[in-house]
Amino acid sequence: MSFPLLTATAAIPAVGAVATAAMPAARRSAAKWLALAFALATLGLAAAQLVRFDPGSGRAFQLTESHAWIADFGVRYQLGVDGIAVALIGLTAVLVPFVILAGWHDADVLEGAEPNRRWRPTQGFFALILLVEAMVVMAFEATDVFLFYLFFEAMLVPMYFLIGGFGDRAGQRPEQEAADRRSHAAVKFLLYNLAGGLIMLAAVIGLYAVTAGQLGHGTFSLTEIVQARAAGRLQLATTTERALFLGFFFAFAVKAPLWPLHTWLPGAMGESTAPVAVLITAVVDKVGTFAMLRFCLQLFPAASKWATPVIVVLALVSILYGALLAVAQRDIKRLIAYASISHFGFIILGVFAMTTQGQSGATLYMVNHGISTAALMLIAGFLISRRGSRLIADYGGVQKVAPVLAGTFLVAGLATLSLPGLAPFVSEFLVLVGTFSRYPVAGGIATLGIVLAALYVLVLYQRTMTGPLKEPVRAMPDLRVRELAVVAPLIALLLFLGVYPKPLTRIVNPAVEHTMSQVSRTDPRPDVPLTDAEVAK
Amino acid sequence: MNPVNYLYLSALLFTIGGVGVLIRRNAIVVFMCVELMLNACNLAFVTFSRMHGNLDGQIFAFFTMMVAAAEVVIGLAIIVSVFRARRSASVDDASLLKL
Amino acid sequence: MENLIGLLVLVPLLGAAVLLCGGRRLDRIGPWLGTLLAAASFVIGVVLFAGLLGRSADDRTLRVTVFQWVPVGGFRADIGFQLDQLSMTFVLLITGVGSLIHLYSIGYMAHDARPRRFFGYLNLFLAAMLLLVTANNYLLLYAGWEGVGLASYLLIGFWQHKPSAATAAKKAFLVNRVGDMGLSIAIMLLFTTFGTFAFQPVLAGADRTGEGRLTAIALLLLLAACGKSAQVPLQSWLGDAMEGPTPVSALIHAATMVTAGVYLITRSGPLFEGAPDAQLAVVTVGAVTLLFGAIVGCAKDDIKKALAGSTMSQIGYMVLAAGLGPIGYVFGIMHLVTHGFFKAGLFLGAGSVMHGMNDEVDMRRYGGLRKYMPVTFITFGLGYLAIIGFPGLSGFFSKDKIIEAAFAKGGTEGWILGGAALLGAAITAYYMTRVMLLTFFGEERWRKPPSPQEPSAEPAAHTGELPHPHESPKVMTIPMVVLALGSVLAGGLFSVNDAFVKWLEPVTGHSEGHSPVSAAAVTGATLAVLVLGVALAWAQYGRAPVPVVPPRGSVLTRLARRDLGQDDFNHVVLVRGGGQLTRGLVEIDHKLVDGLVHGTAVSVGGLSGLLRRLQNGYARSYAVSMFGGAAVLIAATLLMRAV
Amino acid sequence: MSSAATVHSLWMTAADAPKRIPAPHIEYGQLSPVLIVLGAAVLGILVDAFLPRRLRHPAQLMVALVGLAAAFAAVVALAAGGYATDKAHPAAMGAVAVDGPALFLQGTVLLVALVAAFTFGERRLDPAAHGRPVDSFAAQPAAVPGGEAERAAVKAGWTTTEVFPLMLFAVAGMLVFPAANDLLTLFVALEVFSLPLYVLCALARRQRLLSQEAAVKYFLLGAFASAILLFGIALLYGYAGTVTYSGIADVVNGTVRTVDPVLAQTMGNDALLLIGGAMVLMGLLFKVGAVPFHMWTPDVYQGAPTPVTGFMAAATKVAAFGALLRLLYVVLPGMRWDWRPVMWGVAIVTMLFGAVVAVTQTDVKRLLAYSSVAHAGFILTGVVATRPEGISSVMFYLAAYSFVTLGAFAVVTLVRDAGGEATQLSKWAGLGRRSPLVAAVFAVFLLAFAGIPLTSGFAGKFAVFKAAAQGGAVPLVIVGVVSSAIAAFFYIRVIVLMFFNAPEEGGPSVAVPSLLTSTAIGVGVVVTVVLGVAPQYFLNLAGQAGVFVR
Repeated sequence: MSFPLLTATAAIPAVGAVATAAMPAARRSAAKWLALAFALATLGLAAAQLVRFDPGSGRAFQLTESHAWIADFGVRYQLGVDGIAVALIGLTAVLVPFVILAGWHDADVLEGAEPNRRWRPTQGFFALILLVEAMVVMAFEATDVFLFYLFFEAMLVPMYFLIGGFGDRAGQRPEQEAADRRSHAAVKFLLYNLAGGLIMLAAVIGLYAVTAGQLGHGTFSLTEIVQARAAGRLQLATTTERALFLGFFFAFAVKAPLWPLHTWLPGAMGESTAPVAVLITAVVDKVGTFAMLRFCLQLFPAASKWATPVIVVLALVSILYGALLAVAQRDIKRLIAYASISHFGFIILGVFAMTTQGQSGATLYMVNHGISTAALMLIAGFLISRRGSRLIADYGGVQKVAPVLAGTFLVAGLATLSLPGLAPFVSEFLVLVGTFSRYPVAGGIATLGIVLAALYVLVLYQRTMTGPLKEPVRAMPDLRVRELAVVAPLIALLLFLGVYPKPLTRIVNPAVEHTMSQVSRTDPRPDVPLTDAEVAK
Repeated sequence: MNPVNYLYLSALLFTIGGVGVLIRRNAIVVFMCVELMLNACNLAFVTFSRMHGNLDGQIFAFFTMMVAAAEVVIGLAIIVSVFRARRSASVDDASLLKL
Repeated sequence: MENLIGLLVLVPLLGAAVLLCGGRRLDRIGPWLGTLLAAASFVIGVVLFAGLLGRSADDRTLRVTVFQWVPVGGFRADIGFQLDQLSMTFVLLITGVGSLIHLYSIGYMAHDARPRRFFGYLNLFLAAMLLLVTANNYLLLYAGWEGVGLASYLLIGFWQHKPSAATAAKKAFLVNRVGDMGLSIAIMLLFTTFGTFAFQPVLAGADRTGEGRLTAIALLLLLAACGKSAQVPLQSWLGDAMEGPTPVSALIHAATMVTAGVYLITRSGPLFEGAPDAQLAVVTVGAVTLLFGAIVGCAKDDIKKALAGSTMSQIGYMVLAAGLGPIGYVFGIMHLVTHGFFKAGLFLGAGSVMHGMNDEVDMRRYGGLRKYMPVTFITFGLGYLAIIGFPGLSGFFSKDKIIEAAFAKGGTEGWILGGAALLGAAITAYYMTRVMLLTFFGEERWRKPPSPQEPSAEPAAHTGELPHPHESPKVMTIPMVVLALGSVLAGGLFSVNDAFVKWLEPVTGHSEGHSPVSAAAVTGATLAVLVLGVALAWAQYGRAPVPVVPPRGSVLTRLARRDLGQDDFNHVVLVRGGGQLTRGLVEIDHKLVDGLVHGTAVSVGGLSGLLRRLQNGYARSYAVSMFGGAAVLIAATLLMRAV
Repeated sequence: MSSAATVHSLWMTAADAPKRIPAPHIEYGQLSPVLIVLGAAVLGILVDAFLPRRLRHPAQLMVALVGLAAAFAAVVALAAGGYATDKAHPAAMGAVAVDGPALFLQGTVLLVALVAAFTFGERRLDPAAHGRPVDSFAAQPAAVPGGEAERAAVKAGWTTTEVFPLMLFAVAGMLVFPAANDLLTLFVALEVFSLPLYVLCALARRQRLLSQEAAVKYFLLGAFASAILLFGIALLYGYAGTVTYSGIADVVNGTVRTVDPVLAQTMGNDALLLIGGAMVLMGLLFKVGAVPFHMWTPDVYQGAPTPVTGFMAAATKVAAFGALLRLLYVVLPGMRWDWRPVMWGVAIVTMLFGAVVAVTQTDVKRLLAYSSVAHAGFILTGVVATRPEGISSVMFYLAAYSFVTLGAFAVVTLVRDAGGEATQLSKWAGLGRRSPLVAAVFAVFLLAFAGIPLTSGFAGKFAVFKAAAQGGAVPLVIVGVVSSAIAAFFYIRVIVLMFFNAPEEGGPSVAVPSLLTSTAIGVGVVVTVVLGVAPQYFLNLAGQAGVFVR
């Protein structure tokens, strides 16, 4: 038996979480370094996955591990990664160290707080982040529906504590009011996602009942179900398949989030600290869109096709609605949250366009959106931590005193509006092309999103960074070394993947083609294909 | 006499007991109504025993009596202690626990 | 040789990277470094040009694919370059004029706090623009297209502390984005049509494609061109873009970037040729804009805005020419190049004037400056003569040909287009003469103290002191001189032996139109309207004194001052309407979408509160519930059996 | 006259009987768990009678723990001896079944009781006595609350050590209840475990009025319910002429060997069967706390001493559901089509009602009570599955649920202010800051209640829902999921309160428990996590044990 790389990738951050949580109250800074070390170790393992993953092998899932687990439920501990999963695990592993670094002081014990030997918020904060990472990685790796579901749901808990327990420092509002809003947002986050998850639970159980009824033994193994369906041993009645699909999709649509299930996101991102907001939108939410690609499409191809028109419309609504609402926001973080809703619309659109461009684009989009939003949000967080306010109106002329902060913020913003040369452009364009080639009208409407994206990003930049210098901003320091260490690599990554996305497309393409073949769809042919002579040229 | 009539009587007693539980306030009386219900059951057991021609029902009746006796011990103890604390045996007075 | 193309883009890009990330250390040498790199890319351009000239006319296309950019399924976008005569022309224009303007900026921006960053942006612009014109596929072109948009955004808003600059920058980017949307949809449509969007196969396959499809693609490309080239209806940003430093206006908003639309249309020629309806749309846009810009140019008192209107109008000519198909492409491009010289020259002249006038831009506060700034006066004057089409100067050659080609379109269309072009020429003569007279002739109005009630666009400019007009330093005047020379000579050189036509013909194709009017007649008419326009302006501004405070003016004047109502329309429909839409959506999001969920929670809570009352604390009522429950249980069981 | 003759002959037959009745055959070994517990209970009474006061507490605790542990060992031995599977049979002349479900549930009850005994024995939490350690039980239950006698008793540091024997008697009843193989045993067992519980409820040290009120309510309603149950039994007896499960089942199925005329007459009378069956069901549903027979739960849970509440909530549910399962799967499978729809209705109403009403609760114990109502509904979905998976999933759920409940109530005992346990939810605000560990542990229990994955609550919920879905009860699963979502809301609310709200001034503090309560809570957490992460072994156990003997 070879080294269980996938298990290790998930286990290391989990171990890190325990170790960090176990640090004594006084050893705060050691706890931080420990957490960072574990996050980096995870990054190393994720890199090892990337190296050992062979996109050309033709096997859908690689580095697989499979052990018996809960036989009564037909559950196996079954892991495996395809290119999409590897990419997203990579994203997670890359982002978490930056999240930790960015949140270095977010959970420090406040000055003058009464010393309490038991209360260890700092340790808790970093332990929870690592725990989330472990669970997310596990969700990406699981090829057993039940196993996936387990972590899909379980990650809500640490996320919930991260949102509700840790807010922006030095807020101007009364502490208690801020805490109330925060806990409200956290509860909303949890209830939305839990409701989605429970509906999915019903579908998961339904899936078991179906497999148990037809195969003789209940199973949740993605590969086994897919094979059985291909071989005709497992046949889902149309209504059953649709009902199960809807159950799964609902949960993922809440998580993603898709209009009109999105209203938890602005609150959750707005009230939590910037690193946590990044964790929500760049990492945790990706599980939703990832699962659409992996589970909705592969388990229920026919139902997916059936539901596509509606989902495409919802995705379009998300794109435009999120962008329009972003324009109207007065709070920096909520603005970014609504922008994310718009972007998730693109991702879902790409997934359900059912073209290789759309799905590859959606996958790249997940990665790129993760990086770009992380950059934007973290810089916004640095900004907010300096001024103690999230309101756009409280800023103005920052670029004069903090040019590096403003400059990096602009680059991240430009990435968010998908400027060519930066990574998100590639993915957004692929999604649009992929959608357009199947649904021209939808593709056309979605393109409106790029205008609106420019609007909200530039309005944000203009109002905060340009114009006359506002008095409270006057003494604002520029990015510190630690902060620059967070921002610079992310921006470098955005540039690199914008110019040379091939390392990603190389691993993602085979997985997407596999998915496409599962759904038995092929790309539309060009209307005026090139003649051989032209091809030869 | 047709033993079925005893069954009707038993049902009647049982209902009287049940309604008594519902409408009486004094805990002791309520409790007596419960006892009445138990005795209605006994009557039914005995009647059925007679009809089926086996002893199970009668034996059951003995057990019921014994259980009822035990219940009285426990019940009266509780009711009395409540009475001593509140100077009232009304079940309606004991309504602190609610909602 | 092919590899040089990549270097062409890379050199200024490197400059941008170094300058923008280099930090304060580079503050001193930054401007020179930027200029040097621009010049280096010009040298590379010249080397490439020489290389192309060394080849036969049919074999002047260089192609190179550097790497696969985005390969997904049938979708393949390459980082690949294609250098042919058309691109080469642009490369030389961009790097040439670009280098001159870099040089000029050294002087112009000498007193700015952050010239390093300015040069970084300029280099970024050069890189993006070069990418735009050398890309071998539409997607990469799109990358350059957005890149120049970014550079334009950064440079318009370079003085970010001014809210007006920041707003103008944002507006420029947004309006451009609308056009970009057209371009991106066009690319998608190309992909679904041809399965590729590289120039070569697409253009080769155009004649096998249905007209409807081509029309759609072409119209989308036109939308893109309208955005980038400030054509009606997406022209509104250009006037505001004058908030940027004047060299920027000269390079980006006059000579190069704004002509990218013309490049796009010309490059996509075969697509347009297969779609006559789209071509009609192109010429209509061109004709309308050339008049629109000219009219706006007549009314503006801000020298840069007047020139911006002129730019719009001149690009209208180019678009008109490009819409005419093979009979116009060459002349459109030729006008583009000559315009690049004289308009850049004019802007630099304007910049020089402003430089000497405390950054005053109101022409009504100029007057009689020819004595104080002789070099500026002469170079500006030459540019002026060139643009109005003074015989022998470059504008004369290029514009004349376009008017001719417009008539050659034939039929009613030809007459209308030709007439519009002629009318435009007359107005051009009028407003340029107005600019000339207001600035360099007449009484020295700048000696009058500024009146307080005057609505000033730029409060910062008024320091209270009267300006002391002076000539600009050498580093600024030299580029002006060079450009003036270009303005004078380029047209003539290009026309010698039809050199320019022959140079471009292999790429764009060329056909002689059969004009219903003879060439001589057109030339005669052009000259006549030219004289008319100049005379009119002289009558209005040369003879009579010019009031410092602008008179109310006619309805048309007032309308023209407000950009013919375009901004009002934008404000009402887009800004206010959009604001209401987004606010409405916020309400909906809060009350309806969120409210629905919240309502569910509240109603569960309410239900809970109601049901909770059942637990009233009375043991007897509990017993009732049990008794009732038992009854229901029994009844239900019996009922089940009965059913 | 003929009937008189029959009566006569009946008497004659009866009179002759002694000669022919063989001595009953009792398998003492197989009944040893019950016997051990009963023995320990009697020993406990002796201890109380003869030992000096200061020795009573440790001695009682020891007797209880040893007795329970020994009984558990006996259960394990029996299971290992194959009595759960191939050797399963009705013992004691068919009165008590020794089979898988019985042993599994007995084991669960015993473990629950063992852990509960730890919380019963806790003497470190309440600081009220004058230098003497006291537990949660009244100094002198007979004394008038607030009266002179009570004050004297408190001052003397008396405690009610009788709680241990009482608990052991209750446990004995609970051991028999799910194993009862005839209605008589069922009834007696019901009373045996109910009566001590009534008394236990009245024994709280603090807030004795509430405690007594709870006892009165529980007692009156319980007696009322058992009366109805008893009448149901009478009717069933009338229908089948026998009270043994297998006998009734035969009659219901029509597979009875000899049908005498009377039997033929009553057999035709389905009303007897249906009404009787419904009334028996009602009696059991009362014990599990299903709507609309649940109304005692919140009041009793709140009023009873918290260790008792924990014990009662966990063990009663196990025993009652065991009896319910046996009744439905052994006695009434033949009338599945009658009771299934009814049980569907009960399950749906129970889940929704429990979840909805819990939303607005303001007292921790009442909250947990309503939560137990909702959980009863979840378990009922497994009960109505009418498949082998139904049995095993319900048993697994019971095991999982009971330890979570025990643990949760044990945590409740720790949070105290001057008036004893601070069960007002508002007082729990900011607990997470004062004692993160306790709050975290309670959060784990709450998450398990809410059915969050990786906790036992999830595994259990999944198991019952799965069984229900396989049994075709998809609507039930959907309702279950919806009420889980509602239920999640109030569990989360408590977590919010503990972690995200600022602590109030003068709020409750967390008492540091002795090893006893710590162990109880620790066991709760461990079981919660183990059953959540690696439930397979226990699922296997429940699966193997999931066959009733007839």
